Amino acid sequence: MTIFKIISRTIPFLTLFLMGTAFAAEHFIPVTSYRTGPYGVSGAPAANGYVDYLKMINARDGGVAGVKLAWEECETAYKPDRFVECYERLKNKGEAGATLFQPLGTGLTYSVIDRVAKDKIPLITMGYGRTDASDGRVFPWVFPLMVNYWSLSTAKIKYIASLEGGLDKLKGLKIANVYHDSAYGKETGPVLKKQAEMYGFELEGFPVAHPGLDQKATWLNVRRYKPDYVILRGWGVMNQTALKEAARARIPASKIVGVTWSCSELDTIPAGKASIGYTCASMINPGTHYQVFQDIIKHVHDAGNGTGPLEEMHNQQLYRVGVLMGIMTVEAIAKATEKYGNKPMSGEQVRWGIENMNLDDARLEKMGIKDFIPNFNVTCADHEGSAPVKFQRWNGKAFEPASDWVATDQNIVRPMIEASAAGYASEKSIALSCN
Amino acid sequence: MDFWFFIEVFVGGLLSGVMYSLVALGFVLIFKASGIFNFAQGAMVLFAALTFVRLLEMGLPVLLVLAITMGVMVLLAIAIEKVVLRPLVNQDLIILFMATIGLNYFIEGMAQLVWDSNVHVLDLGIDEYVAFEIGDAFINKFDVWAALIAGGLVLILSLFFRYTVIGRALRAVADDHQAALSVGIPLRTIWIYVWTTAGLVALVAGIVWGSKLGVQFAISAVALKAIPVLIIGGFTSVPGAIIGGLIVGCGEKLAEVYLGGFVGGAIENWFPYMLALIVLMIRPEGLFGEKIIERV
Amino acid sequence: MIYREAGQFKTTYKSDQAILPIFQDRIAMVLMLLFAFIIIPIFANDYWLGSILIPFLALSLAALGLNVLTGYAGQISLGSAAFMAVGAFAAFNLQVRVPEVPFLIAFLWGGSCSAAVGIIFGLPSLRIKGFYLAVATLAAQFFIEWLFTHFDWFTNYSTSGVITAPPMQLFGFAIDNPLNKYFLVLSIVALCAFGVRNLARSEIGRAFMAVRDMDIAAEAIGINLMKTKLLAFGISSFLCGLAGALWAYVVLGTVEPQAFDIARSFEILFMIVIGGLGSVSGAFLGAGFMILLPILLNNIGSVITGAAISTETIAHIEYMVFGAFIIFFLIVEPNGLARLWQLGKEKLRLWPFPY
Amino acid sequence: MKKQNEKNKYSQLMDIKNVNLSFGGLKALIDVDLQINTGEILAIIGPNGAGKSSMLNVISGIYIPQKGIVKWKGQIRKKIAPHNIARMGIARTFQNIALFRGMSALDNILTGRNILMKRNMFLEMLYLGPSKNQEIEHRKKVEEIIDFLEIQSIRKTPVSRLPYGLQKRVELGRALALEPELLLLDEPMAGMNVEEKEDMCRFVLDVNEQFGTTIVLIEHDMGVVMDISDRVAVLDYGIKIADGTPDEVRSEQKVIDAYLGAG
Repeated sequence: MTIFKIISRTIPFLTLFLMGTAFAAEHFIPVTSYRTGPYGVSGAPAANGYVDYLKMINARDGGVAGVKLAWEECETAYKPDRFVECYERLKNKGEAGATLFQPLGTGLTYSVIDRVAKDKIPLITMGYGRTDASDGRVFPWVFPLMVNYWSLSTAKIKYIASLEGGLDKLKGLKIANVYHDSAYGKETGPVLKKQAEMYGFELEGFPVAHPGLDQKATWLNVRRYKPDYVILRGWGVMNQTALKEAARARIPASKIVGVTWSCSELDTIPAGKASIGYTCASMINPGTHYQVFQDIIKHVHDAGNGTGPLEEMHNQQLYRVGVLMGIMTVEAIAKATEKYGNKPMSGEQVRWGIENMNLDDARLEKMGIKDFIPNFNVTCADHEGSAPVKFQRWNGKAFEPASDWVATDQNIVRPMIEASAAGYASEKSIALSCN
Repeated sequence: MDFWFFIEVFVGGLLSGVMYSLVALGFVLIFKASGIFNFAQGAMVLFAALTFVRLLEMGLPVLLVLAITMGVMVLLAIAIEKVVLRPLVNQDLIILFMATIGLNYFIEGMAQLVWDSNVHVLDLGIDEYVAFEIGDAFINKFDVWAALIAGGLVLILSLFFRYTVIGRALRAVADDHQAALSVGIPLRTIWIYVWTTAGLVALVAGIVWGSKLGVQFAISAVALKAIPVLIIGGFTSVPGAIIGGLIVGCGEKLAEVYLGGFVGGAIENWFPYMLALIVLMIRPEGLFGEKIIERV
Repeated sequence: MIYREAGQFKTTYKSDQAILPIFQDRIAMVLMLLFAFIIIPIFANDYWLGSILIPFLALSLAALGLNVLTGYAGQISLGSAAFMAVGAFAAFNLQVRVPEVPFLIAFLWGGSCSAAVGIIFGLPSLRIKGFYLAVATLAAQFFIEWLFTHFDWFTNYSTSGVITAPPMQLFGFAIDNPLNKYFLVLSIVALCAFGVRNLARSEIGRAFMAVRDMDIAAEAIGINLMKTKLLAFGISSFLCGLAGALWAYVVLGTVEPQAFDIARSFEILFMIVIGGLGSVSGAFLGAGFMILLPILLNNIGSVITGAAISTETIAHIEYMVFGAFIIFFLIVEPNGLARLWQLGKEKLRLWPFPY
Repeated sequence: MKKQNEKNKYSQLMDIKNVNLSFGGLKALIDVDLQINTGEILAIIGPNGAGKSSMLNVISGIYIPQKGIVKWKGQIRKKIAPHNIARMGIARTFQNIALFRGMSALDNILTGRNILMKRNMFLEMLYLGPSKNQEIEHRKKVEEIIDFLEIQSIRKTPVSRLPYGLQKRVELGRALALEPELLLLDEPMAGMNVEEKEDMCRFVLDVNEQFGTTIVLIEHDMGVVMDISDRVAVLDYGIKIADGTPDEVRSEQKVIDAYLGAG
C-alpha cells in the first residue's frame, strides 16, 4: 500500500504543519489553485504560469531584493469552502505572514472579503471578483487590478463600435448577450443595459444552463433573434460548445465577442474551424516573444523544473494570464520593499506596494513585459487602474491582436461602482477613507 | 418560417435526446443485470474517451486504438469485479451503489492521472457544420451520425441479448439471480460481461460526446443528463433508454425555446426532471420498466 | 474490563429506556461533550475552529437531517443541498426584509421554510419508491438552484448574486470570531443531535423505521404511510435548512446558490452512507470522513509536492485515494463507520476474555 | 387485556355474505359466505390457489370484493384505508415473515403499540413528560407480551438474527400488541419443526383463552388445524365447499375429494 507509505513518510511534516513550522526569512506567497474538477482544465495552466514566474524570479534575481520567494500551493477545487480552508491555513505562514492572495474565482473572492479586512492581507483579483471593490475607499484590501467585469464590458461595446465605425453607428444594432446562468454570467447585465440606453442599440440576454454541455435550444433562440453581434460571457466547457452551436446556427464567429474567461485556446481549439475569426477581450497581448517568457524558459524550463509542460506557455492563454498574476504579486512585493526595506513583507506592507505600483513604460521595459500588458496605475481610491483592454482574434492556430489597447469607459462604470460600494459601506457601516 | 423553426427545434431535440440515450444505455445494462445503479458510469465515459483520444494522439491507427481501448475497458471491468464487486457480493444494493461512488472518484482520478486533464480534440472526420436543409430547417449532419451510431448500438445490444448465449445468460440473471445460478451461470463471469458491455457502451458514448465537446473532465457530467432518461424509459429497458432519451431531448428543447422565455430561460437543467416526475406519477416504474409487484 | 455492562441491572424500565442505558456510554458522552465544549476551545487555534470544525459541524447537521429521511425512514434523497439553500436564503431574506428579527429566529424561519418545501417535494414519495424517488428530489435540487440564481429578489438584487449574511447579535453580544461562532454551531448541532436521538428511540422513530423496513406490515399495524413519510421529509428538510443557514451565516459569511449544487447533495448522501445509515453518530463520522480526509490528503499533498511529484499528480492521487478509502470502508464494514464503532465496543465488552 | 370478553357483545364479529372477488379474468372468490363468531378459532383450509389468502385479505379489508357485503359488528363495512384496519381492532401476521428487520424484538413489538400512543413531536424530541411516560407504560404492556410468549432472552436481539420460529413468535407478539379483537394468522406454522409448531399451537390457544381474542388462521397442517380450531371452513377454487366443526369437515365427502384431487 503505497498510500500508507506516503502517509507514514509525511507524518513528521504533518505534525510540523499542525504545530506550525519555523520559518526562513522569505516572502511567503500562498498559491491557491484548482487543478481538479470540471474547471481544473483552466485552473492548471494558470497555476503553472503563476508558479513558473515565481520560480524564475528566485532563479534569476534570487528573489525580491535579496529575499527569496517561498510559496505553497493549495487545492481549492474552485469551491469557496475549500478556498476559505486554504486561506485560513496559509494566511499566517511565513515569517511575516502571507503577502497576498489571488483566489482565482469570483465566488471564492466573496468568501474572504470580510476576512482579509480583518487579517490585513491584500487580495488581488484580476479580471474577476467583486466589481464594486474597485472603490478602494470602501474595500481597502481588495484589488480588482486592470479591468473588472463592468469596465471590460464597456470596452467590448467600444470595440464593436469601432468595427461598425464609431459609437454613433451602434444605434439600432441588435446585440445578443449569451451568458453562463450564474452570478458570474449575470454580472454585466446592468452595465450593458445602461450602454444600450446610451447608444441606442438593442440588447437581449440568453442564459445558458450550467455547465452548458448542450446549447442547441439557446442558439436556436439566438438565431431567431438575428443579432448583429453576440457577446459571449461563458466559462469552462460552455465556451467551445457555444462556438460550435453558433457555427451550426450559421452565426459567423467574427460577429462573436468573448470576455476574458472565454478567451483561451481551451475554448477555441476544441471548437475547430467554428472559432476561426472569433475575437475576445483580454488583459494581455497574445504571443510569447516578450523577454519575461524567454527568462522563464531559460531559468525554469531549461533548468528542468518547469511546473507544467513547456508547450503550455505557447498554446495556453491562461498560462500567460498566470504569469501576469505572478508579475503583479512580485511587483507589489518589490514596491513594498522599496519602502519597508529588504525583509519579508507582511500583508499590510504589500498593500502599500500595490497601491503605489506605477507601471509606466520604463518600468514595464525593465520587467521585460513592455506591451505584454498596458501601463496603468492604481490609486487608493481606484483599486482597478482601469487598464485598457486588448482584443484578440483566433486565426485557427493562435490568437493574434485584433485591436489596439481599447480604453474602458469609466464615465459609465465609476459612478455605478461608487453607488454600489456606498451601499455596501452603509450596510457594513464602513467609513469611506483614503489613508 | 416558424413552422420550419419548430421542426428544427423538434428534430434537434430528438437528436440531442439520442446523445443522452447513449449514456443512459450504460446505466441500463448494469441495472438490468445486477440491480446496481452505477454512479461511476460518467467516469467510465470519461476514462474510455480519454484513453481513446490519447492513444489516437500517439499516432496509432484508429482500429488498433479502438481495439486497445476495448481491451482496457475489459480489464477495467475485470478489475472492478475482482476488487469491488466480489468482496461486496450479496450486500444490499445501496451498499453496492455506494461502492460505485467510490469507484467514481477513483476512476476520475485515475483517468486524469494516467492521461491528463487537458482538453483533447477528437475529430471523427465528420464535418460538423454541414447540415441537411429541409425547408428552412437545418438538420445537422453530425447529429444524424450520432443518432445512427446510437441506433446501431441499440440494435446490436438487443440482438446480443436475444441471440447470444451470454446475452441470454444476462437476461436470465436480470430475471432471477437464483434461477440463473441454478442453470449454472456463474454470477461473477456474468458481472464481468455486464461491466464490460457497459464499458464498451461508455466508450461509444465517450467518442461521440468527446467529438462534440472535446474530451475533457466535463464530459463526465453527461451522466446527470442521463438520469431523467433512465427514469422515463425505465431502469431496465434498452429500448426504453432510447425512447426516454427522445422524450427528454425533445421536451427540454421545446420547453427551452417556447416556454423558457416566459420564466427567464435556462430551464434545461430541471425541466427533464419535472418531466420525469410527471411520468412517474402516472407510471411509478417508468414507461418501459418492469412493474413493481408487491404481494401481501 | 473497562467496558462492561455486567452488574448493571436495570431495575426499572425507565432506566432501561434511558438514552444511554450503559453506564460507560454515559461517561463517554459526558467526556465527549466536555471535550467539545471545553478542551477544544482552549487548545484549538482559529484555523481549526474556523475552517475545519465549524464546517464539519454544519455539514454534520445536514447529514443528520438526511439520515432522518434516508437512514431512519428509508426515503432516498438527492436534494439535501437544495433544502440547505432554501434554509440559507429564507433566513437571509427574512433578516433583509425585517432587520429587527434576531438571527436565531431567522434560522428557525429558514428551517421551517425548508421543511415546507421538503414536504412538497416529498409528496411523490407516496407513490414512488427507491431510486425513482431520488428523481423527485433531484428535480427539487435543480429547480431550487435555478430559482435562486435566476430571480434576483432572492439575493436582494446583489449584482453578483452572492448574498452576504448580516452580522450576528445574540442578546447584544456580537458573534464574530471563530470561537463564539464555534460555540453557537456546536450548541445548535448538539441540541439537534439530542433531539433526533430521542425521536429515533420513541414512537415517531419506530414509525419511521417500520416504514423503512416493511411498509406493508407497517400499514397493517396502523401506521399511516403518508403522514409518516411527509413527517420524515419535514424534519429532515428542517435540519438541512438549519444547516444551510449555518453554512451561509457562520461558515462562509457569504454564499451563492452554486454553493448548494448537486455535488453538495451527493456529498451529504455519501456522508451518511459511509458514516452509517440510521444512526446519529454515523452522520458525524461520515461528515468527518468526507471533510477531513480531502483536507488531510491535500495537506499531505502540499507537503510532498516538494519532491519529484507534480502538484497536479498529487491532486489526482487525492481523488483516487479518497475513492479507494470509500470502497475500502464499504468492504471492511458495509454498514458504515458507526457500525464499525459498535463492533469495536462489542469486542471491548468481551475484552480481555473473548471466550 | 382480559377485559376484552366484555367488549365483544356481538355474537358474530364478522358476517360475510356471498362475496365475489376477481383479478382481471381470474376469479379468486365465488359467492362465499362466512361468519366469524366472537371468541372462536376459525381455520380456513384448502388446496393451493383455493383463495385462502384472498379470503384473509377480504376479512382484513385490504381487498374490496366486487360483489357481496362484509358486516363488521353488525354494520356494513365501507372501504377503509389500510392503516385504519388496525384501528378497527383487526391485527394480522403474514405468510412470509414481515418483521421490521432493522429493529430489535422489543422494538418490533413496541411498534405494535404505536396506534395506542399519542404523537407529540416536540415532547418526543426532548423525551419529556407524557411522551416519556407513555414509552415506559407501553413498555410494561410489551413486557407482559414478551413474558407471555417466553422470549425474554431475545428482547434486545435484532430480529434479523433470530431463528425462523422465534421470528414468527415475535410477529405474533407484534400483532398482540395491538390488543386486537380479531387476529388473522396467515400460515403461522409454515416451515416449523414439530416442537416449534407445538409451542405456536399453545400460544394460539392461550391467546384465545386469556385475551378472548377471536382468531382466524390459514394453515396447511391438517393435524394442527383439527386440534386447535373450533370451526373449519374449506375453500376450493374460490368456492366454500364445507364449514363446520373439525369432525364434520373431516367426514365431508367434497373435502376428501378436493384434497385427493389436489394431491
